[in-house]
Amino acid sequence: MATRTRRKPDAPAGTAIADRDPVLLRRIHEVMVLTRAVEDRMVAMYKGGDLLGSLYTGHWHEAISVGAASTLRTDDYMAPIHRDLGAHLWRGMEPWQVMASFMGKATSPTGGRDGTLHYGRLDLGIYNLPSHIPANFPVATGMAFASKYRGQDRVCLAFCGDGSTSRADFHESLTMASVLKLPNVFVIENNQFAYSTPLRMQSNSETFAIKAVAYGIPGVTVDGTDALAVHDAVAEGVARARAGEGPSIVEGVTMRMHGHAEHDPADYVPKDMYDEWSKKDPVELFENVLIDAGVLDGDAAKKVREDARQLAIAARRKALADPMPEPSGIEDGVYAD
Amino acid sequence: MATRTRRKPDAPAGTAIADRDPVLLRRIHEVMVLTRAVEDRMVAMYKGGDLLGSLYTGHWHEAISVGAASTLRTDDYMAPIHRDLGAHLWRGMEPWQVMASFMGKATSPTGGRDGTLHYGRLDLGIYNLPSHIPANFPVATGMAFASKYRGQDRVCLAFCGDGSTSRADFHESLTMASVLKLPNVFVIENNQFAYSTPLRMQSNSETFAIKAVAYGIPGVTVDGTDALAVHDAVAEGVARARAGEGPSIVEGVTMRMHGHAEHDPADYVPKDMYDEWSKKDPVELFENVLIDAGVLDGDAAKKVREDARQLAIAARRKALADPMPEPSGIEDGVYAD
Amino acid sequence: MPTDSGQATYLEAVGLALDSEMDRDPDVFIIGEDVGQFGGAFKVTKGFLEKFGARRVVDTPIAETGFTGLAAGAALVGLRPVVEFQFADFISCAFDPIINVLARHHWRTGDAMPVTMRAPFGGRLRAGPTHSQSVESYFAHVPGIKIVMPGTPEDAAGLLVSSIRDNSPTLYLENKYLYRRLRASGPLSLDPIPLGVAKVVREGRDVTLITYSAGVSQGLEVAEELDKDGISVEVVDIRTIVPLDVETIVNSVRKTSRAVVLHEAAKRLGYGAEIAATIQEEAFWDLDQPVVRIGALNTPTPTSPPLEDAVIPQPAQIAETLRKVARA
Amino acid sequence: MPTDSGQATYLEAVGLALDSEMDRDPDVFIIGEDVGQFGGAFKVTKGFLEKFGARRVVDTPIAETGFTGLAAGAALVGLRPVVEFQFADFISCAFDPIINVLARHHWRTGDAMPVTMRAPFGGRLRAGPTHSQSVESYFAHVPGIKIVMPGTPEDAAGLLVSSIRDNSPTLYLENKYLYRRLRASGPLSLDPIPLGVAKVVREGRDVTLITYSAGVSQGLEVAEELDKDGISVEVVDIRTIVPLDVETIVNSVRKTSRAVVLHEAAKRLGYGAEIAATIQEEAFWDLDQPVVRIGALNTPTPTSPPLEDAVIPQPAQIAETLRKVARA
Ligand SMILES: Cc1ncc(C[n+]2csc(CCOP(=O)(O)OP(=O)(O)O)c2C)c(N)n1
Ligand SMILES: Cc1ncc(C[n+]2csc(CCOP(=O)(O)OP(=O)(O)O)c2C)c(N)n1
Ligand SMILES: [Mg+2]
Ligand SMILES: [Mg+2]
Repeated sequence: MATRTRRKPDAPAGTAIADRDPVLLRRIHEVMVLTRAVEDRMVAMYKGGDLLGSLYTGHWHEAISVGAASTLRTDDYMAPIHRDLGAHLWRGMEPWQVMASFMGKATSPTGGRDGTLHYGRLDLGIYNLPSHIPANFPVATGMAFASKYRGQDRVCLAFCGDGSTSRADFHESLTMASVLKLPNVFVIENNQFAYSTPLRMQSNSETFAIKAVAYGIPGVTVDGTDALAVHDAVAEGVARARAGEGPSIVEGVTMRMHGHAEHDPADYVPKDMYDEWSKKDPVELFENVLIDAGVLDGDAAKKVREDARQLAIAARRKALADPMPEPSGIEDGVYAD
Repeated sequence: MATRTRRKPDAPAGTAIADRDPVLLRRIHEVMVLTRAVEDRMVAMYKGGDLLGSLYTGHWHEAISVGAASTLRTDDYMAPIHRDLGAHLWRGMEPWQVMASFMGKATSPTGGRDGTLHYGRLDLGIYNLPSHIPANFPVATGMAFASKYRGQDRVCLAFCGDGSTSRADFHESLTMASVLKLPNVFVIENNQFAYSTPLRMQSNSETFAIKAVAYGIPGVTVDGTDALAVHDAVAEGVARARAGEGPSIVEGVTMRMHGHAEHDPADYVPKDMYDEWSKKDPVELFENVLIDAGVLDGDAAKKVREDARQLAIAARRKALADPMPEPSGIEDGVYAD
Repeated sequence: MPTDSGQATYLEAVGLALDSEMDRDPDVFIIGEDVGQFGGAFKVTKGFLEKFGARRVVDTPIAETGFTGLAAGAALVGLRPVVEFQFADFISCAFDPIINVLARHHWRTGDAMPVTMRAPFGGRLRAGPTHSQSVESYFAHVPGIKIVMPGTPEDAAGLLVSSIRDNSPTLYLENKYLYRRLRASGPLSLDPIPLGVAKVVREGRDVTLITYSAGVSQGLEVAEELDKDGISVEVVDIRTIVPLDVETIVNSVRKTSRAVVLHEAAKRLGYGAEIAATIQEEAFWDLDQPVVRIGALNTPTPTSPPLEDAVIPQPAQIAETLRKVARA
Repeated sequence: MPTDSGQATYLEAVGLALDSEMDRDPDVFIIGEDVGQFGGAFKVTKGFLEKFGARRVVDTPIAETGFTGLAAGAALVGLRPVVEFQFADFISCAFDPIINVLARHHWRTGDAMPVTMRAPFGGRLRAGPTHSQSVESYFAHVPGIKIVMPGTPEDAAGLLVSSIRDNSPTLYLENKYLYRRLRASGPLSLDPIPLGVAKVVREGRDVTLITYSAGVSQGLEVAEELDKDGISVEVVDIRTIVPLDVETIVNSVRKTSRAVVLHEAAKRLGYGAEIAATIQEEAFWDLDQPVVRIGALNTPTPTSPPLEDAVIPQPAQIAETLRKVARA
């Protein structure tokens, strides 16, 4: 029962980077930057009244969502939660589609039937979750079950928050996955809060990764602002799962830098927590690592950021211009043909 | 996080016993013997067609149920499950009432509204559970919560089976109890099976006690056929709880010696498991310990058994003679006044 | 493994249909508590483990939310899970994934969700408040779940086949009192019977009895009795309560002008409420009498026989009601 | 902490009633997610933590089954828990303990079970399929739970007081669309209003509109409109759907001879089915027209405004239906 704590990759950043695929590294960087750009844009859209309801953002979750998703093959499955825009973008979800979802547009993945954070696309291997957290966990075990049932080696990666670990769905799906040895990796995004409630009022365990002991599976805690640390830990879990050795847990420790959603001023968060964590911007940190290692130069980084900004602007333009759905046919599709 | 395995009290049986209250020891013995006598009688009643439905027995659970219940004060609360006749009898439930429950008699604790294993009496501090397992766990946290709320030092002891640990109720109540530091002791009766399903298909953790790690509380595994080992481990948990130090888990390892219920021939149980475990009759073992220690002599033991047998016979006679309920008024009591 | 002796019980009919669908389609699997070596609490899947292996006959931990959600995920990527709840009462523990994941998913996304949920339900076995529940009303309000409640071995087979082949979540409720009490009249057909099609199981002139599940055999028996008194009862077995075949019901009521609805579930917001409300909406001008609902009292189901018999509809009460409505 | 300005909103009315019960009875406490420092997702308990302390204002992990079951246990030994579900949609996660522990316990044992469950429900906030549910039909069939659905700030206050003092489990459903849209007409009374008593909120001659929760203000507005066309609508607010005040409903229908039932929940097996079935059972000979039900379409609640508006009953549709029934 290997439950351990790992903060940073053991090798000095420089060395480790050199041994890695620069294309993959630059792609991770790009998607992280894009995630940030799209969310910053959406925050502005929220403030400007473009969106229907509230906006859930994943600032400081980029290293977790992209670091984790970047370990997958394109035929693997993914069951993300509301802070994982990065994981969606990694798989090919279009920024404008996400915006369209928050606007109830006909072009959203659900055509406006569902909205806000409830987007997903099965053609990209992404489960579209309901509000109930973490309902995606049992579903993720089913996707993994199907892979095993068919003798495939596809893996399903599922994400949830720290607070979500208290629920039935977490426990029952971890129990199922561990007993049935399903090819799952469960990523816990420990961002210090569940809505207004701090960690110590959600769970009494020493870490979230250590809950793995209850299921006899490996659990590891990593720095959730370090994309490579997350990537490596999840990659290990994915390799295990793919090899038929069953599920594991990866806990990424980060901070929720905005309110629970944008309507929430989050004045229950001690100011010094923000001060401390603001020094650990995962996007910036990763960019610096790549620049330091010579994988990226300053100009290229700037271009990545500018391209992302333009993409986000264009996405907003398209989403704004997209039509609202027509109500005719709203009763169709209650049942599948 | 003290999770450890303890098989027998460390001190040699003789020494330990000498330091103990002989009245308590003899009472534990009496109730264990009575439990066995009543259940043996009910098995005969089941076979003879006296009962309404099936019969759930607790053979080989006597050391757990009585060992655990005997740690409580009379004002403590208890939330037992279907193998815990011994715990009920310890608190003063009458054997004929239990039989009446399995017969749907007007004199059962529910007046025949509920039946079989669904008996309990709040006047004895015993929660009467529904079928859903382990629904008694969240309720047990509530009883403990009320004690703490009122500044009392009452404790609530809850029992469940190995298989029950997979469920929502287990996880959510352990989470609640550990976060709120409630005065609970949770006893897991590991009897190797959940209905037909063996342990390894219910849980992938090394032990059940080790699940305590997920809640940051102590968990201990003891020999569930050893009444003193159970008593001591639960007493420690009760003391902790009473002192305001929060909940803990005690796992007692035993064997379900009958079918899930009497209708179940349990031919899925490997015969050698029965052979092995039949040597570990908790009632016999405890009787021998007391006799060896001079707390009980052979004649007294014989008398205890004969008294229990007579009590069970008389209980059956009363339960059989008791009336069935009248249907008038069946619609009353849906709501409390 | 059940074999069709030509006189299959209701229980065997369920097993035979499941067996044949598992034979036909390698994507169909059964999952639930004790469904493997034990063959299920009621033995519907006896022999399945030996025949289909542990890959397709999946014993689970006691984790109704877990395995129901698992089924949803497996279905999303193309498998066709059949979930067994040991008793329908325990479906309460999977209420959340059923209504929020399974039921709503297709409408939200367009993805198919072919999950069949099988659950033995109902009373008259002296099993008390948490082992005797009629659960159809917990789900019938929720958009997106089809609810199938066969009343005969023949329908049990054909409707299970259709449920498994359906691309929407289906809740297939087996009346456990009927399991060993009803036998097919001849060799069982394993052809699908379409969902959403009611059946007039007895023609009559004076009053229509609309019912399902155990109410069908119960209703037919009572109808035979009343025939002796010259009261001619038409019995409509709706078979699937969602979708509801309103046309067949209304046509029958148009003919008899009188309607009684019967089910074992408690009366308040039992499915009889929907049926009665619909009949009076659709056939008001044809009604000579109000639609009368017969259901259990609005209490839990008691264990003790005299109490349970007082709570759950009995033949005498059904006869009395039909007589009154027919003659009023 | 809300203070009664004399014009309390529906939201403030809930808070004021809860506050006064917590003042009155030290055994009353509030438990749920983010009810403490945050004051609840909708701010009903804002200021409660400061006033009553963490002992009586209990923030919980995200564990609906856990904290609902906890409330049951606390109630059994004499406390009077008030459970807040953050959104009514999440009550699905506590369906099992609610129906199997809370609802059935008193009938099984005689022990009191004074748990109040508060949950903000309903649509029109563009919150989509899993944040807009009307949940009353999930529970109305289940024996043992009282279901309270106030439609005005005044009733919100008085009915919450009664719910908390009741010794049975009560499900108290707050229409979150009304929270900040309705104001009391004067200073709020915190006297209890008995459960199970409907109220004729508008007298009329031509047709009775039976409704509850948001349907009340919606219905009154429409009734005013129709008055201009000479159609006189009587509006009955049933206030508690379980127990149901059949007498008040039937008396009104006897007077007007025409009845329309309105709710925001989906029509199929919505509570309108029970009401319509009951009216035609009890007042068939007084009816000039079938009872018509207005409810949402049988789909989940969509997010996008044009879609949600097409699914949930709108004033025009209500007016049209009333007009048709009144004039037919
Ligand atoms: C079953 C359920 N209960 C309550 C909620 C309301 N809710 C939405 S997100 C949230 C907090 C989640 O915290 P966490 O799991 O830590 O994720 P985070 O938002 O911090 O990323 C809550 C309480 C919900 N969605 N589902
Ligand atoms: C929620 C729920 N699912 C299924 C059942 C059916 N059931 C009753 S007891 C049991 C096995 C329990 O196993 P365990 O917890 O190990 O207790 P044991 O009977 O072995 O003492 C099952 C599956 C139930 N009572 N509740
Ligand atoms: Mg969090
Ligand atoms: Mg067991």
